[in-house]
Amino acid sequence: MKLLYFAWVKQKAGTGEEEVSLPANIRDVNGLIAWLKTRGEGYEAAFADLGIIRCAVDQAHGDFDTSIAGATEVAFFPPVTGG
Amino acid sequence: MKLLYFAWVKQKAGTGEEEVSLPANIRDVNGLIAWLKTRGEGYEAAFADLGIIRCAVDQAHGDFDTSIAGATEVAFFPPVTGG
Amino acid sequence: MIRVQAEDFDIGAEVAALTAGRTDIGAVVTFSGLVRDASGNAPVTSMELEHYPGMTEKELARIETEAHERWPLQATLIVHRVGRLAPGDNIVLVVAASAHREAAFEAASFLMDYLKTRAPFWKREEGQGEARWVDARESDDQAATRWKR
Amino acid sequence: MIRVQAEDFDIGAEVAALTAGRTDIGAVVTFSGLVRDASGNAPVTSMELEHYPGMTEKELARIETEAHERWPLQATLIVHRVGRLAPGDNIVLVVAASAHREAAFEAASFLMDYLKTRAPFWKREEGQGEARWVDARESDDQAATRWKR
Repeated sequence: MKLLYFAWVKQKAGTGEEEVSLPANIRDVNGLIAWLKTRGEGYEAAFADLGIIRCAVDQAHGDFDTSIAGATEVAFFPPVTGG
Repeated sequence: MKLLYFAWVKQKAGTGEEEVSLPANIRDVNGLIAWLKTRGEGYEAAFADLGIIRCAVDQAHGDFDTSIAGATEVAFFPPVTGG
Repeated sequence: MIRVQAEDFDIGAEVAALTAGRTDIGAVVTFSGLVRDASGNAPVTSMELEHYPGMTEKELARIETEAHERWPLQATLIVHRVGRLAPGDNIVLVVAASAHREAAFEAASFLMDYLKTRAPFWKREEGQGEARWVDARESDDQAATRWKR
Repeated sequence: MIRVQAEDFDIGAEVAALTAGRTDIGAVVTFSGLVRDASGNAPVTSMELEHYPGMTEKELARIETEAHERWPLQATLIVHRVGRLAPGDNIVLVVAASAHREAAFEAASFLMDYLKTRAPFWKREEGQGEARWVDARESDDQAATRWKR
């Protein structure tokens, strides 16, 4: 699965893009975040305040309980500020 | 006093602009219209339906009871259709 | 700024002139009105725009002043064409510039609603060999009442 | 139409392209957003716009499709710039063309509200030697709820 990070989430995570092989028991975005936070301080810092984290599954806005089964791309980012 | 007519009011009145000397007893737009209607069929046709006549006194929107005392210019026209 | 003219206008050039050298404008809303090829079911092949020189400029200036009293605007522009126009031609341009988009949107909408009901312009449409003066739309009067206070 | 680009845009040219050869459009509303020289009290000397390539285009297309479902529109355009921008530079352009002005105004306002809250762009402002990611504004979320149905 491809993971993408944008804006300050990318800066804190220390990477903008990575390929990961997830444990089979991870089924939704919540589970993915919990797993990521075990992977190092950068991820822990990036996901410290979930109130300001948004996600997209296969390039469509998702919630933390959105399923990632079969997804090829999940992205994490702050609330958007374009326009 | 200068009188101006626009759009179909001008076509019906048969003139776009004229100078008139008003009888002293005419004090408001209502009085002016009543006097104009005595001046011929064109004016009578122009002012037949006062529901679709608008006026301006000295280049500002007025009502039929707006005073014309001291005014130098009164205009009659249909509801505006610009924009 | 107010202009009444026979010539066409260029929206990009007008906006560029209004915002040139300024860094306090965050939002610019433009409205442009164009001649359509039909009015209801009647085809329109050309249009003639008459106005009341003198009063037109005064009334547009009053409308512009009122917009500046109601919203925090950095700049506004109203350009209205007169004379003979064809379907597809520009008729009117309104521009409102502000720090924030809400004010720019509302002011542009207000300028158009007031212009439609107060500025002394009259349209005569031609089509199928006959000319007819355009009737005022009640929906325009209703739109303008939104801003009553 | 949707475009994400580093280059500037010309409002007049974009509107002309959208309306060229058409005589069924009566109203065109454009919104353009510009970089301001200050954010609250903090001076801004430059801005960097990051986005999510792929999702950005999809999300803008979804927003545009929804506008066409809600209003009778002849044409719409969204152009968003990315990369490094300076105060006074254009950021975004939204255009809505319709037969009537109400639909054009509402659709342009809707496109901007949805773009502000759904399109994956992030602004980083620089000023006084430091860079800071811009926080999302609650007023933008509130503006977007107007269109909920």
